[in-house]
Amino acid sequence: MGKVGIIGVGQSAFVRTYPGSLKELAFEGFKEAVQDAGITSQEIDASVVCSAPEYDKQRSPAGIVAEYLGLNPQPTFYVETLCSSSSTGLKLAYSLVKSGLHDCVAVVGVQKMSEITSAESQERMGRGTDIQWESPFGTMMPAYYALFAQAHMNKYGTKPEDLSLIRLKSSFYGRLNEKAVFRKSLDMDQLTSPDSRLTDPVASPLRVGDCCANADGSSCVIVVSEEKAKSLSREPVWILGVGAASNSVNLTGRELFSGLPAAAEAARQAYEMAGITAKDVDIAEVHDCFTIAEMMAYENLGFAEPGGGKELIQGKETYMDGSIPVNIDGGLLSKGHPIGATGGSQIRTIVNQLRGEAGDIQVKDPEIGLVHNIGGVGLYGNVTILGR
Amino acid sequence: MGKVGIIGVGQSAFVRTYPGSLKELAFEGFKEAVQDAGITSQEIDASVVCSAPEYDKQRSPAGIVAEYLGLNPQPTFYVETLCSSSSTGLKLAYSLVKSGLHDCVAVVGVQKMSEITSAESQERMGRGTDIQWESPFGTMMPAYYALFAQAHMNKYGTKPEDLSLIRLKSSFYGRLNEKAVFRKSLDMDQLTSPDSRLTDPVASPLRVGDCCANADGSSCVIVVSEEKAKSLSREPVWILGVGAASNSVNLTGRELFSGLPAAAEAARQAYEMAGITAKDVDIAEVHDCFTIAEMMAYENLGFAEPGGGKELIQGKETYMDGSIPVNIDGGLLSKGHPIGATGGSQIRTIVNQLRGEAGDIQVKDPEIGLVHNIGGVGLYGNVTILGR
Amino acid sequence: MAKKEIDVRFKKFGTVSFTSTSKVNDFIDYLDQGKVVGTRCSKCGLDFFPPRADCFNCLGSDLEWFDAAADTGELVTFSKMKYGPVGFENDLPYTIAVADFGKYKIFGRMDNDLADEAIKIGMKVKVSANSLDNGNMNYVFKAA
Amino acid sequence: MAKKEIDVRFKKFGTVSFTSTSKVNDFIDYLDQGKVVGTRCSKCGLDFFPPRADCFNCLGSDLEWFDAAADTGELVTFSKMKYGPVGFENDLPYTIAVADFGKYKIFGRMDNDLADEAIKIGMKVKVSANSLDNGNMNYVFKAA
Ligand SMILES: [Zn+2]
Ligand SMILES: [Zn+2]
Repeated sequence: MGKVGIIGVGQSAFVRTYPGSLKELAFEGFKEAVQDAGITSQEIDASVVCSAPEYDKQRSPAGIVAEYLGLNPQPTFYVETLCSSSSTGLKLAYSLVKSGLHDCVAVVGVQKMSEITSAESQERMGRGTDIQWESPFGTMMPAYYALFAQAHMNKYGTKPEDLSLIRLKSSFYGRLNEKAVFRKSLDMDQLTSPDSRLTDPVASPLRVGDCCANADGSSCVIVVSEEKAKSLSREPVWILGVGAASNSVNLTGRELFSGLPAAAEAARQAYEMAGITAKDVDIAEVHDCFTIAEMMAYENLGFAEPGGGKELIQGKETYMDGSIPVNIDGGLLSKGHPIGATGGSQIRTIVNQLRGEAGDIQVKDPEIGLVHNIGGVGLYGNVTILGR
Repeated sequence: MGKVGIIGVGQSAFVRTYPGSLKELAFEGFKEAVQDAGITSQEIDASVVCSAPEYDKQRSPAGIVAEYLGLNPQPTFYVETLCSSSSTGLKLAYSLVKSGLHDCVAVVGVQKMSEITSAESQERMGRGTDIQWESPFGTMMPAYYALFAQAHMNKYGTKPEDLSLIRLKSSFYGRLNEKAVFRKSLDMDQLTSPDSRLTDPVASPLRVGDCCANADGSSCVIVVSEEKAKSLSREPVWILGVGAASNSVNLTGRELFSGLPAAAEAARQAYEMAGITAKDVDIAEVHDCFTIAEMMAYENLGFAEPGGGKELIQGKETYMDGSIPVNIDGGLLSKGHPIGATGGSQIRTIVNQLRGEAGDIQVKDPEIGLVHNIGGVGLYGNVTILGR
Repeated sequence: MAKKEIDVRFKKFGTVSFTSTSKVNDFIDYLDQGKVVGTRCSKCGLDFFPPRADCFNCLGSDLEWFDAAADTGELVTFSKMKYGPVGFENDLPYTIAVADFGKYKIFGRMDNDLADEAIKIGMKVKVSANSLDNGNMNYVFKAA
Repeated sequence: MAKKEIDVRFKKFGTVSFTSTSKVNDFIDYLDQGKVVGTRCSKCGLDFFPPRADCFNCLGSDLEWFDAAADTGELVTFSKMKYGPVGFENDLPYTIAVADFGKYKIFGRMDNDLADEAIKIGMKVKVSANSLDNGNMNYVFKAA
């Protein structure tokens, strides 16, 4: 079987409120990806639409999006793993191509979180976990990550200021990203002073500055077989490894509260499939919905030992000039987090880096890039390895 | 690459109101499939959860279902193509196995339509199509199929009584199916007399007797590689062909109103992949959410010429002893239609037939079976060919 | 971030509207003026009804409005609905239909004033802007 | 088909309940009696909290109730929430937590009477049935 690669990537600007419909939003990322691939949409022989349905009024968005993008009569379907939906979509596109069923698949990620009112949104957030056993206690996503932050701090001596260093890096690079929703550069004082709005508590020990923002946005990744790439005379970025794992929704099923085993297992699979180790990764995008999430990602991916994440950020090793640049497009903390579109945006950043087309944030000659994309609080773990 | 097959099938009883939660319902079909396969759930290395999310209060059902079934830390994800979700799940399971990423995948279909109130359900049904351009006119699924029935009758002279013959067959076999929600045997008088409740109009020309009922239910299909089947000493039913296609959601994008091109295209793909023609099919399950849907299926699958479906049913050719038995488990019209679970139930029926384990409805020595599963009114078309 | 004004004109479409914001919200203003407009790609010349903000063929977003109310179409199919979704109770019964205008099709409702017997596949129809009791707008087919 | 009576006891669980029907609805009756019960598989001997109606290990559905209120656990982690979802406004602020009881863990809330300073990872806790102002029930951790 031949290799499978990516020949086109695109995303819309990530914004608070998109002034159009879901399908129109999806068009923006799609158009960029198709033009980036230098193909017409007739070349695409299947599409995958990735999203989280509770933010849509539109039922069965795959059909409506495929129609708007001109992707009939090709098959299409909808896939969801919360915030990692488009990484799951990428894995499925890989398998559809690798298996020989298709040779050019568009992975469309889209989320219009502003489609519903903020009261409706709050209500849905209250149902983000097992609705029988956990939601009735009044849980929300920041509080779940806060539980992990608390345990991480207790076990390893991680400090709130260590987490703030992660947000500091994010804002440093977010300022350069024209498609990011949050482009202000922050300083350590704004992130740590008791007088700053960013240190207001959300769910202890996490504070406002530790959390990413909702956004509307879309992304698209065009996946092809080696043969198809040849026939189109395109040089793809190759998908070298895909790993995915799950963990129990109920925290009562977890063994560990200072890391996410589904991420570690997904990384193990992806490294093995790619035949590499963490040391071989030149650049990474990780799922920093909260600062603690990036800290745990360092450790789950093997960039640091468990508990060693704080030294990595203290030493600026995850900055552009460090030993392992992470989220130098601003990450979710600066870009915003339009659930279904997020994974595709991460993949786009890595593909652009591997092509040497990352502009201001281009690292020197990267050969291997990694995408870490999480659904829930480690419920769904996804790691993808890309290479030139 | 080796072949891909099915070693286990299961379904819950389909009922009006399941007296338990979504995950408990999912367990019923899963347990039957795992026991049918003669494996433990530890053998399963990935799961696909197939459903339509607007009927759930539970967000991201894949995680909650996988946890309840004991399928952590294996990857899981959610897939949706409305009423054909579990056929899409089967195609994805096929590709995940064929591509070498997994060797044993559980396709879990589940729908608890009674989870929401009937007012909520009605509201969602009102958003079943393009919410911008069609839903504001007050559309519902029976009316969509009615538009096709009207056009079919006008073009081919099909009569309401021809459609009633399809319901008559359904009820004849539904009576034998212990897992069906509707088990009464009907006679032609009940289906055609102006005094019968079953002839009350729903959306002209469709009447009460032409429509299937909502239901709660679950199904499960265990898909394995040839190698895995060998290592488990199981003789699978093989997946010989998978076809899928889409059509525009907005009817303004359709060329044809007397058939479903997405079904015909899916059939073409599946036949080609399996290297067979319609004549080679020994038994079929088709998507009869409405009587007209089964009529169009005859024609889209090539069991009859366009317009020739009425002669097929008039001649009882789709009965158990006819030339091409169709829906002799009672079909959706008798079994009920728990959206995400329906495709898996159809697959189960065909697998049992091909194994010679279909009991009262066993046809003689079938070698090739077909499953036709539609989402929307021909928005998503799926055809699967199975063989011994 | 300052809260921007959201253009919610599309809430005026249909007995119950499920969409507030679209890049083709001008459709509603035209409807107010008695026009039922589609869009035409200025590059490809393709006609789109319902109107689109983006052309799927050339991926361009330079589209012009055209008025369908001037054209005559042919009824393709129809169904008289005895039951409707929540919010449509007062409209019942009503008849939905598809009409073919050659370069495009339109999905909508038959004019309430048309008798059931007068509605036939193949009949010539015009599409017409229509005011609803709740102050909203839609469009209906009338015999041409 | 006659409409059957639906067992909706689970609506009584938590400040806002999102589930009405479950095969372990008896949990609510036990909670009313001051018991916080899990289930134990009679075949495998596995303890489940929250209680399950079916054992994922042996696929059996023959499970017995056990009372967790008798056991002592250890606090694994906690978070004090400043914001909550819709319907939880009157409870704020509150602290959610996970405690480890050896053969099983429990997710719940810390007793409101515990001072913030008294809540520490590693502290010994008991789980206790708790009545809510709206007439519903949940369970909380108290210092053991
Ligand atoms: Zn164009
Ligand atoms: Zn057991």
